[in-house]
Amino acid sequence: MFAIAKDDIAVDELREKLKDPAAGGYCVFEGWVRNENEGHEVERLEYEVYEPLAISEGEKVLNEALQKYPYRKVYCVHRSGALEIGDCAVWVAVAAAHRDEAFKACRYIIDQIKIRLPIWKKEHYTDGNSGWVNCERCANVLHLPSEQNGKDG
Amino acid sequence: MFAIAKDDIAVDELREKLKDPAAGGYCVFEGWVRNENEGHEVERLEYEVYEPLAISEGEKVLNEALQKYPYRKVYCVHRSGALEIGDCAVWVAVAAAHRDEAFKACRYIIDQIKIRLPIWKKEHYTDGNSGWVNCERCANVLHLPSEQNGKDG
Amino acid sequence: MKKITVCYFAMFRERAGVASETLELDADTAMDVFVQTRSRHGSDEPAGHCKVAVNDVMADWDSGVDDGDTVLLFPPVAGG
Amino acid sequence: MKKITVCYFAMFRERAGVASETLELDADTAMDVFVQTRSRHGSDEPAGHCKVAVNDVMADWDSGVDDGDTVLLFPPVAGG
Repeated sequence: MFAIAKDDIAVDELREKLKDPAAGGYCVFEGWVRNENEGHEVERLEYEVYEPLAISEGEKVLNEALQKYPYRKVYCVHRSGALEIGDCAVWVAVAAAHRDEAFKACRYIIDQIKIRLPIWKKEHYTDGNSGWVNCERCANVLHLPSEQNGKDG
Repeated sequence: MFAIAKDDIAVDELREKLKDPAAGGYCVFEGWVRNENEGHEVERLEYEVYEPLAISEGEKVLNEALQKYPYRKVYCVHRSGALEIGDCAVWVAVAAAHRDEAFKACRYIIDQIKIRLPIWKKEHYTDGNSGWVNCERCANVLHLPSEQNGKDG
Repeated sequence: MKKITVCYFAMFRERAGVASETLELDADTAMDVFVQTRSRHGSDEPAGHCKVAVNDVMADWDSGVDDGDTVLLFPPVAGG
Repeated sequence: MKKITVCYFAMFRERAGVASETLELDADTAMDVFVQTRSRHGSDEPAGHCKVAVNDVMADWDSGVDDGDTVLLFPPVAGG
Protein backbone atom coordinates (compact mmCIF):
# COMPACT_ATOMS: atom_id res chain seq x y z
CA MET A 1 0.00 0.00 0.00
CA PHE A 2 1.42 3.33 -1.12
CA ALA A 3 -0.23 6.60 -0.11
CA ILE A 4 0.28 10.35 -0.25
CA ALA A 5 -0.49 12.26 2.97
CA LYS A 6 -1.36 15.94 3.06
CA ASP A 7 -0.82 16.13 6.83
CA ASP A 8 1.47 14.62 9.48
CA ILE A 9 2.15 10.92 8.90
CA ALA A 10 0.57 8.99 11.81
CA VAL A 11 3.52 6.66 12.35
CA ASP A 12 2.21 5.11 15.57
CA GLU A 13 -1.09 4.08 14.01
CA LEU A 14 0.52 2.93 10.78
CA ARG A 15 2.83 0.52 12.64
CA GLU A 16 -0.25 -1.48 13.65
CA LYS A 17 -1.02 -2.19 10.00
CA LEU A 18 2.21 -4.15 9.62
CA LYS A 19 1.56 -6.62 12.47
CA ASP A 20 1.79 -10.22 11.29
CA PRO A 21 2.29 -13.32 13.47
CA ALA A 22 4.58 -14.83 10.83
CA ALA A 23 6.83 -11.76 10.67
CA GLY A 24 10.04 -11.88 12.70
CA GLY A 25 11.71 -8.77 11.29
CA TYR A 26 10.31 -5.27 10.89
CA CYS A 27 12.33 -2.49 9.29
CA VAL A 28 11.25 1.14 9.04
CA PHE A 29 12.85 4.05 7.27
CA GLU A 30 11.75 7.62 7.90
CA GLY A 31 13.04 10.61 5.95
CA TRP A 32 13.10 13.69 8.18
CA VAL A 33 13.41 17.32 7.12
CA ARG A 34 16.96 18.38 8.00
CA ASN A 35 18.02 21.88 8.98
CA GLU A 36 20.78 21.88 6.37
CA ASN A 37 21.30 20.83 2.75
CA GLU A 38 24.54 21.25 0.83
CA GLY A 39 25.69 24.13 2.99
CA HIS A 40 22.36 25.98 3.03
CA GLU A 41 20.45 26.46 6.28
CA VAL A 42 16.94 25.15 5.62
CA GLU A 43 13.92 26.74 7.29
CA ARG A 44 11.09 24.70 5.80
CA LEU A 45 10.16 22.95 2.58
CA GLU A 46 7.34 22.05 0.27
CA TYR A 47 6.70 18.85 -1.60
CA GLU A 48 4.84 18.96 -4.89
CA VAL A 49 3.44 15.56 -5.81
CA TYR A 50 1.73 14.49 -9.01
CA GLU A 51 -0.51 12.03 -7.24
CA PRO A 52 -1.88 9.77 -9.99
CA LEU A 53 1.58 8.76 -11.17
CA ALA A 54 3.28 8.98 -7.78
CA ILE A 55 0.84 6.38 -6.47
CA SER A 56 0.99 4.04 -9.48
CA GLU A 57 4.79 4.27 -9.63
CA GLY A 58 4.97 3.83 -5.84
CA GLU A 59 2.87 0.66 -6.01
CA LYS A 60 5.16 -0.60 -8.77
CA VAL A 61 8.19 -0.10 -6.53
CA LEU A 62 6.52 -2.03 -3.68
CA ASN A 63 5.81 -4.91 -6.06
CA GLU A 64 9.36 -4.96 -7.38
CA ALA A 65 10.62 -5.14 -3.79
CA LEU A 66 8.24 -8.05 -3.13
CA GLN A 67 9.71 -9.98 -6.07
CA LYS A 68 13.29 -9.32 -5.03
CA TYR A 69 12.97 -9.64 -1.24
CA PRO A 70 9.75 -11.48 -0.40
CA TYR A 71 8.14 -9.73 2.55
CA ARG A 72 4.88 -10.24 4.46
CA LYS A 73 3.58 -6.68 4.69
CA VAL A 74 4.54 -3.27 3.45
CA TYR A 75 3.28 0.27 3.86
CA CYS A 76 4.67 3.48 2.48
CA VAL A 77 3.48 7.06 2.86
CA HIS A 78 4.96 10.20 1.32
CA ARG A 79 4.03 13.71 2.36
CA SER A 80 2.89 16.50 0.10
CA GLY A 81 2.58 20.17 1.00
CA ALA A 82 4.45 22.26 3.58
CA LEU A 83 6.87 20.68 6.08
CA GLU A 84 8.95 22.04 8.94
CA ILE A 85 12.35 20.91 10.24
CA GLY A 86 12.02 17.51 11.92
CA ASP A 87 8.80 16.56 10.11
CA CYS A 88 8.57 13.10 8.60
CA ALA A 89 8.59 13.41 4.80
CA VAL A 90 8.42 9.73 3.96
CA TRP A 91 7.76 6.57 5.95
CA VAL A 92 8.57 3.09 4.63
CA ALA A 93 7.81 0.01 6.72
CA VAL A 94 8.37 -3.65 5.85
CA ALA A 95 7.52 -6.73 7.91
CA ALA A 96 9.14 -9.97 6.75
CA ALA A 97 9.80 -13.46 8.07
CA HIS A 98 13.48 -12.59 8.58
CA ARG A 99 15.43 -9.38 8.99
CA ASP A 100 17.46 -9.66 5.80
CA GLU A 101 14.43 -9.27 3.52
CA ALA A 102 12.99 -6.57 5.78
CA PHE A 103 16.15 -4.44 5.57
CA LYS A 104 16.74 -5.00 1.87
CA ALA A 105 13.14 -4.41 0.77
CA CYS A 106 12.97 -1.24 2.87
CA ARG A 107 16.21 0.08 1.39
CA TYR A 108 15.18 -0.80 -2.15
CA ILE A 109 11.86 1.01 -1.74
CA ILE A 110 13.28 4.27 -0.39
CA ASP A 111 16.09 4.30 -2.97
CA GLN A 112 13.64 3.87 -5.84
CA ILE A 113 11.11 6.34 -4.44
CA LYS A 114 13.75 9.04 -4.37
CA ILE A 115 14.69 8.69 -8.00
CA ARG A 116 11.50 7.56 -9.74
CA LEU A 117 8.38 9.14 -8.31
CA PRO A 118 7.07 12.44 -9.67
CA ILE A 119 7.71 14.32 -6.43
CA TRP A 120 9.61 17.59 -6.15
CA LYS A 121 11.08 19.31 -3.13
CA LYS A 122 11.42 23.07 -2.82
CA GLU A 123 13.62 24.17 0.03
CA HIS A 124 13.20 27.56 1.69
CA TYR A 125 16.42 28.77 3.28
CA THR A 126 16.91 30.98 6.32
CA ASP A 127 18.54 33.61 4.09
CA GLY A 128 15.23 34.09 2.27
CA ASN A 129 16.22 32.18 -0.87
CA SER A 130 14.52 29.06 -2.08
CA GLY A 131 15.27 26.37 -4.60
CA TRP A 132 14.11 23.13 -6.13
CA VAL A 133 16.27 20.24 -5.00
CA ASN A 134 17.88 18.14 -7.70
CA CYS A 135 17.55 14.40 -7.84
CA GLU A 136 20.52 12.79 -6.08
CA ARG A 137 21.22 10.55 -9.07
CA CYS A 138 21.19 13.31 -11.68
CA ALA A 139 24.95 13.70 -11.58
CA ASN A 140 25.21 10.15 -12.90
CA VAL A 141 22.77 10.49 -15.81
CA LEU A 142 24.16 11.37 -19.24
CA HIS A 143 22.61 13.63 -21.82
CA LEU A 144 20.54 11.59 -24.25
CA PRO A 145 21.99 11.63 -27.77
CA SER A 146 18.60 12.11 -29.44
CA GLU A 147 18.17 15.36 -27.55
CA GLN A 148 20.84 17.11 -29.65
CA ASN A 149 18.89 16.40 -32.86
CA GLY A 150 15.61 17.92 -31.74
CA LYS A 151 14.24 21.13 -33.19
CA ASP A 152 14.08 23.94 -30.68
CA GLY A 153 10.53 25.32 -30.36
CA MET B 1 22.13 4.02 24.83
CA PHE B 2 21.55 0.31 25.29
CA ALA B 3 18.96 -0.98 27.75
CA ILE B 4 17.25 -4.18 28.85
CA ALA B 5 13.47 -3.96 29.34
CA LYS B 6 11.50 -6.31 31.56
CA ASP B 7 8.17 -5.23 30.04
CA ASP B 8 6.79 -4.13 26.66
CA ILE B 9 9.15 -1.85 24.77
CA ALA B 10 7.47 1.57 24.49
CA VAL B 11 8.35 2.15 20.85
CA ASP B 12 6.24 5.29 20.42
CA GLU B 13 7.89 7.07 23.33
CA LEU B 14 11.35 5.86 22.40
CA ARG B 15 11.10 7.33 18.89
CA GLU B 16 11.00 10.80 20.46
CA LYS B 17 14.47 10.26 21.92
CA LEU B 18 15.99 10.01 18.44
CA LYS B 19 14.70 13.38 17.20
CA ASP B 20 17.51 15.57 15.89
CA PRO B 21 17.18 18.59 13.55
CA ALA B 22 20.37 17.56 11.74
CA ALA B 23 19.13 14.02 11.07
CA GLY B 24 17.63 13.35 7.64
CA GLY B 25 17.43 9.56 7.88
CA TYR B 26 15.97 7.39 10.61
CA CYS B 27 16.09 3.61 10.46
CA VAL B 28 14.46 1.24 12.92
CA PHE B 29 14.65 -2.49 13.22
CA GLU B 30 12.28 -4.47 15.43
CA GLY B 31 12.58 -8.18 16.09
CA TRP B 32 9.12 -9.69 16.60
CA VAL B 33 8.25 -13.07 18.12
CA ARG B 34 7.22 -15.29 15.19
CA ASN B 35 4.68 -18.10 15.41
CA GLU B 36 7.12 -20.51 13.77
CA ASN B 37 10.81 -21.44 13.96
CA GLU B 38 12.47 -24.14 11.89
CA GLY B 39 9.24 -26.04 11.42
CA HIS B 40 8.09 -25.81 15.04
CA GLU B 41 4.93 -23.92 15.93
CA VAL B 42 5.92 -21.45 18.63
CA GLU B 43 3.50 -20.51 21.40
CA ARG B 44 5.60 -18.12 23.49
CA LEU B 45 9.20 -17.62 24.51
CA GLU B 46 11.47 -16.48 27.28
CA TYR B 47 14.63 -14.43 27.10
CA GLU B 48 17.30 -14.92 29.71
CA VAL B 49 19.71 -12.00 29.85
CA TYR B 50 22.91 -11.62 31.83
CA GLU B 51 22.43 -7.89 32.26
CA PRO B 52 25.85 -6.60 33.35
CA LEU B 53 27.60 -8.01 30.30
CA ALA B 54 24.66 -7.63 27.90
CA ILE B 55 24.65 -3.91 28.61
CA SER B 56 28.41 -3.39 28.41
CA GLU B 57 28.68 -5.50 25.25
CA GLY B 58 25.62 -3.73 23.80
CA GLU B 59 27.21 -0.32 24.40
CA LYS B 60 30.38 -1.58 22.72
CA VAL B 61 28.38 -2.57 19.64
CA LEU B 62 26.76 0.88 19.48
CA ASN B 63 30.19 2.51 19.62
CA GLU B 64 31.58 0.27 16.92
CA ALA B 65 28.65 1.23 14.70
CA LEU B 66 29.37 4.92 15.40
CA GLN B 67 32.96 4.50 14.21
CA LYS B 68 31.94 2.63 11.07
CA TYR B 69 28.79 4.56 10.10
CA PRO B 70 28.79 7.91 11.91
CA TYR B 71 25.26 8.55 13.14
CA ARG B 72 23.66 11.33 15.19
CA LYS B 73 21.61 9.32 17.70
CA VAL B 74 21.05 5.69 18.60
CA TYR B 75 18.86 3.75 20.99
CA CYS B 76 18.56 0.04 21.48
CA VAL B 77 16.39 -1.97 23.85
CA HIS B 78 16.28 -5.74 24.27
CA ARG B 79 13.58 -7.57 26.18
CA SER B 80 14.07 -10.08 28.97
CA GLY B 81 11.44 -12.38 30.44
CA ALA B 82 8.31 -13.87 28.90
CA LEU B 83 7.08 -12.84 25.43
CA GLU B 84 4.05 -13.76 23.33
CA ILE B 85 3.71 -14.04 19.55
CA GLY B 86 3.93 -10.60 17.98
CA ASP B 87 5.75 -9.00 20.91
CA CYS B 88 8.75 -6.83 20.17
CA ALA B 89 11.89 -8.61 21.40
CA VAL B 90 14.44 -6.04 20.31
CA TRP B 91 14.25 -2.47 19.05
CA VAL B 92 17.15 -0.71 17.33
CA ALA B 93 16.81 2.87 16.12
CA VAL B 94 19.41 5.06 14.43
CA ALA B 95 19.09 8.69 13.32
CA ALA B 96 21.80 9.93 10.95
CA ALA B 97 22.42 12.81 8.59
CA HIS B 98 21.77 10.53 5.59
CA ARG B 99 19.98 7.26 5.07
CA ASP B 100 23.01 5.20 4.14
CA GLU B 101 24.60 5.49 7.59
CA ALA B 102 21.20 5.01 9.26
CA PHE B 103 20.54 1.72 7.45
CA LYS B 104 24.07 0.38 7.78
CA ALA B 105 24.50 1.26 11.46
CA CYS B 106 21.09 -0.25 12.28
CA ARG B 107 21.93 -3.47 10.45
CA TYR B 108 25.38 -3.71 12.02
CA ILE B 109 23.92 -3.30 15.50
CA ILE B 110 21.22 -5.97 15.19
CA ASP B 111 23.61 -8.41 13.51
CA GLN B 112 26.15 -8.05 16.32
CA ILE B 113 23.56 -8.13 19.09
CA LYS B 114 22.32 -11.47 17.86
CA ILE B 115 25.72 -13.14 17.98
CA ARG B 116 27.60 -11.39 20.79
CA LEU B 117 25.37 -10.49 23.72
CA PRO B 118 24.83 -12.94 26.59
CA ILE B 119 21.14 -13.40 25.81
CA TRP B 120 19.39 -16.75 25.42
CA LYS B 121 16.01 -17.58 23.94
CA LYS B 122 13.90 -20.50 25.08
CA GLU B 123 11.02 -21.32 22.78
CA HIS B 124 7.87 -23.04 24.01
CA TYR B 125 6.11 -24.93 21.25
CA THR B 126 2.42 -25.65 20.82
CA ASP B 127 3.17 -29.38 21.12
CA GLY B 128 4.29 -28.83 24.71
CA ASN B 129 8.01 -29.12 24.01
CA SER B 130 10.49 -26.36 24.58
CA GLY B 131 14.05 -25.68 23.59
CA TRP B 132 16.91 -23.22 23.73
CA VAL B 133 17.50 -21.63 20.36
CA ASN B 134 20.97 -21.86 18.91
CA CYS B 135 22.92 -18.87 17.72
CA GLU B 136 22.36 -18.39 13.99
CA ARG B 137 26.09 -18.23 13.32
CA CYS B 138 27.00 -21.39 15.24
CA ALA B 139 26.90 -23.54 12.13
CA ASN B 140 29.84 -21.50 10.84
CA VAL B 141 32.04 -21.74 13.93
CA LEU B 142 34.63 -24.50 14.09
CA HIS B 143 35.65 -26.53 17.10
CA LEU B 144 38.65 -24.93 18.76
CA PRO B 145 41.79 -27.12 18.55
CA SER B 146 42.77 -26.50 22.18
CA GLU B 147 39.49 -28.04 23.29
CA GLN B 148 40.54 -31.52 22.28
CA ASN B 149 43.53 -31.41 24.62
CA GLY B 150 41.62 -30.48 27.75
CA LYS B 151 41.15 -32.79 30.66
CA ASP B 152 37.58 -33.88 31.21
CA GLY B 153 36.39 -32.95 34.69
CA MET C 1 1.07 19.48 -36.86
CA LYS C 2 -0.44 17.80 -33.82
CA LYS C 3 -2.49 19.29 -31.04
CA ILE C 4 -0.62 18.34 -27.84
CA THR C 5 -1.53 19.28 -24.28
CA VAL C 6 1.68 19.85 -22.34
CA CYS C 7 1.69 19.80 -18.52
CA TYR C 8 4.53 21.41 -16.57
CA PHE C 9 5.49 20.52 -13.00
CA ALA C 10 7.48 22.17 -10.23
CA MET C 11 10.24 24.40 -11.68
CA PHE C 12 8.92 23.84 -15.21
CA ARG C 13 5.51 25.12 -14.15
CA GLU C 14 7.05 28.12 -12.38
CA ARG C 15 9.04 29.05 -15.48
CA ALA C 16 6.18 28.44 -17.94
CA GLY C 17 3.84 30.43 -15.74
CA VAL C 18 1.09 27.89 -16.46
CA ALA C 19 0.42 24.33 -15.30
CA SER C 20 -0.63 23.20 -18.78
CA GLU C 21 -1.31 24.50 -22.25
CA THR C 22 -2.38 23.05 -25.58
CA LEU C 23 0.08 23.65 -28.41
CA GLU C 24 0.32 22.86 -32.11
CA LEU C 25 3.60 20.97 -32.45
CA ASP C 26 5.45 19.16 -35.24
CA ALA C 27 6.41 16.40 -32.80
CA ASP C 28 6.86 12.66 -33.32
CA THR C 29 8.25 11.74 -29.90
CA ALA C 30 8.09 12.89 -26.28
CA MET C 31 11.62 14.20 -26.77
CA ASP C 32 10.40 16.42 -29.61
CA VAL C 33 7.81 17.90 -27.26
CA PHE C 34 10.45 18.51 -24.58
CA VAL C 35 12.82 20.21 -26.98
CA GLN C 36 10.15 22.25 -28.78
CA THR C 37 8.80 23.61 -25.48
CA ARG C 38 12.21 24.67 -24.14
CA SER C 39 11.25 28.33 -24.46
CA ARG C 40 8.22 27.55 -22.28
CA HIS C 41 9.66 25.35 -19.48
CA GLY C 42 12.94 27.20 -19.86
CA SER C 43 14.98 24.16 -18.94
CA ASP C 44 18.56 23.68 -19.95
CA GLU C 45 18.47 20.42 -17.98
CA PRO C 46 19.43 17.44 -20.10
CA ALA C 47 16.33 15.36 -20.76
CA GLY C 48 18.16 12.43 -19.13
CA HIS C 49 17.67 14.20 -15.77
CA CYS C 50 13.98 14.67 -16.42
CA LYS C 51 11.06 12.28 -16.89
CA VAL C 52 8.07 12.22 -19.16
CA ALA C 53 4.61 10.67 -19.13
CA VAL C 54 2.14 10.42 -21.99
CA ASN C 55 -1.55 10.30 -21.07
CA ASP C 56 -0.72 9.61 -17.40
CA VAL C 57 1.60 6.68 -18.13
CA MET C 58 5.36 6.94 -17.56
CA ALA C 59 7.02 6.96 -20.99
CA ASP C 60 10.44 6.93 -22.62
CA TRP C 61 11.77 10.00 -24.39
CA ASP C 62 11.46 8.20 -27.74
CA SER C 63 7.82 7.24 -27.11
CA GLY C 64 5.59 8.41 -29.95
CA VAL C 65 3.02 11.16 -29.47
CA ASP C 66 -0.26 11.49 -31.32
CA ASP C 67 -2.67 14.28 -32.01
CA GLY C 68 -4.71 14.89 -28.85
CA ASP C 69 -2.14 13.37 -26.45
CA THR C 70 -1.27 14.90 -23.11
CA VAL C 71 2.47 15.04 -22.41
CA LEU C 72 3.62 15.57 -18.81
CA LEU C 73 7.07 17.06 -18.44
CA PHE C 74 8.71 16.27 -15.10
CA PRO C 75 11.83 18.16 -14.01
CA PRO C 76 14.40 16.25 -11.93
CA VAL C 77 12.51 14.51 -9.13
CA ALA C 78 13.52 14.62 -5.46
CA GLY C 79 11.22 12.54 -3.30
CA GLY C 80 12.08 11.28 0.14
CA MET D 1 44.46 -26.43 42.57
CA LYS D 2 42.56 -23.15 42.34
CA LYS D 3 39.28 -22.14 43.88
CA ILE D 4 37.13 -21.04 40.93
CA THR D 5 33.52 -19.89 41.07
CA VAL D 6 31.77 -21.11 37.95
CA CYS D 7 28.48 -19.53 36.78
CA TYR D 8 26.19 -21.38 34.41
CA PHE D 9 23.60 -19.73 32.16
CA ALA D 10 20.49 -20.86 30.28
CA MET D 11 20.82 -24.52 29.21
CA PHE D 12 24.08 -24.87 31.17
CA ARG D 13 22.30 -23.74 34.33
CA GLU D 14 19.38 -26.08 33.70
CA ARG D 15 21.72 -29.03 33.24
CA ALA D 16 23.97 -28.17 36.20
CA GLY D 17 20.91 -27.64 38.38
CA VAL D 18 22.64 -24.63 39.95
CA ALA D 19 23.35 -21.09 38.77
CA SER D 20 26.85 -21.12 40.24
CA GLU D 21 29.19 -23.17 42.38
CA THR D 22 32.71 -22.89 43.70
CA LEU D 23 35.01 -25.71 42.64
CA GLU D 24 38.63 -26.73 43.21
CA LEU D 25 40.07 -27.05 39.70
CA ASP D 26 43.47 -27.69 38.18
CA ALA D 27 42.83 -25.07 35.50
CA ASP D 28 45.17 -22.63 33.79
CA THR D 29 42.75 -21.22 31.20
CA ALA D 30 39.06 -20.53 30.73
CA MET D 31 39.02 -23.49 28.35
CA ASP D 32 40.31 -25.74 31.11
CA VAL D 33 37.38 -24.65 33.28
CA PHE D 34 34.91 -25.31 30.45
CA VAL D 35 36.30 -28.78 29.77
CA GLN D 36 36.68 -29.77 33.44
CA THR D 37 33.07 -28.81 34.18
CA ARG D 38 31.59 -30.78 31.27
CA SER D 39 29.97 -33.24 33.65
CA ARG D 40 28.29 -30.24 35.35
CA HIS D 41 27.08 -28.12 32.39
CA GLY D 42 26.67 -31.32 30.39
CA SER D 43 27.52 -29.64 27.13
CA ASP D 44 28.86 -31.42 24.12
CA GLU D 45 28.76 -28.10 22.31
CA PRO D 46 32.13 -27.12 20.91
CA ALA D 47 33.56 -24.25 22.96
CA GLY D 48 33.70 -22.23 19.73
CA HIS D 49 29.89 -21.98 19.89
CA CYS D 50 29.99 -20.78 23.46
CA LYS D 51 31.40 -17.72 25.15
CA VAL D 52 33.20 -17.10 28.40
CA ALA D 53 33.73 -14.20 30.75
CA VAL D 54 36.18 -13.95 33.63
CA ASN D 55 35.21 -11.68 36.52
CA ASP D 56 32.44 -10.05 34.45
CA VAL D 57 34.68 -9.24 31.47
CA MET D 58 34.27 -11.05 28.16
CA ALA D 59 37.33 -13.26 27.71
CA ASP D 60 38.98 -15.61 25.22
CA TRP D 61 39.07 -19.33 25.82
CA ASP D 62 42.84 -19.16 26.34
CA SER D 63 42.55 -16.37 28.93
CA GLY D 64 44.28 -17.32 32.17
CA VAL D 65 42.34 -17.99 35.37
CA ASP D 66 43.60 -17.37 38.90
CA ASP D 67 42.64 -18.62 42.31
CA GLY D 68 39.46 -16.81 43.38
CA ASP D 69 38.31 -15.93 39.85
CA THR D 70 34.71 -16.18 38.73
CA VAL D 71 34.26 -17.84 35.34
CA LEU D 72 30.96 -17.35 33.50
CA LEU D 73 30.12 -20.06 31.00
CA PHE D 74 27.72 -18.91 28.28
CA PRO D 75 26.03 -21.45 26.02
CA PRO D 76 25.37 -20.41 22.40
CA VAL D 77 23.67 -17.00 22.52
CA ALA D 78 20.51 -16.10 20.63
CA GLY D 79 19.53 -12.49 21.15
CA GLY D 80 17.22 -10.56 18.89
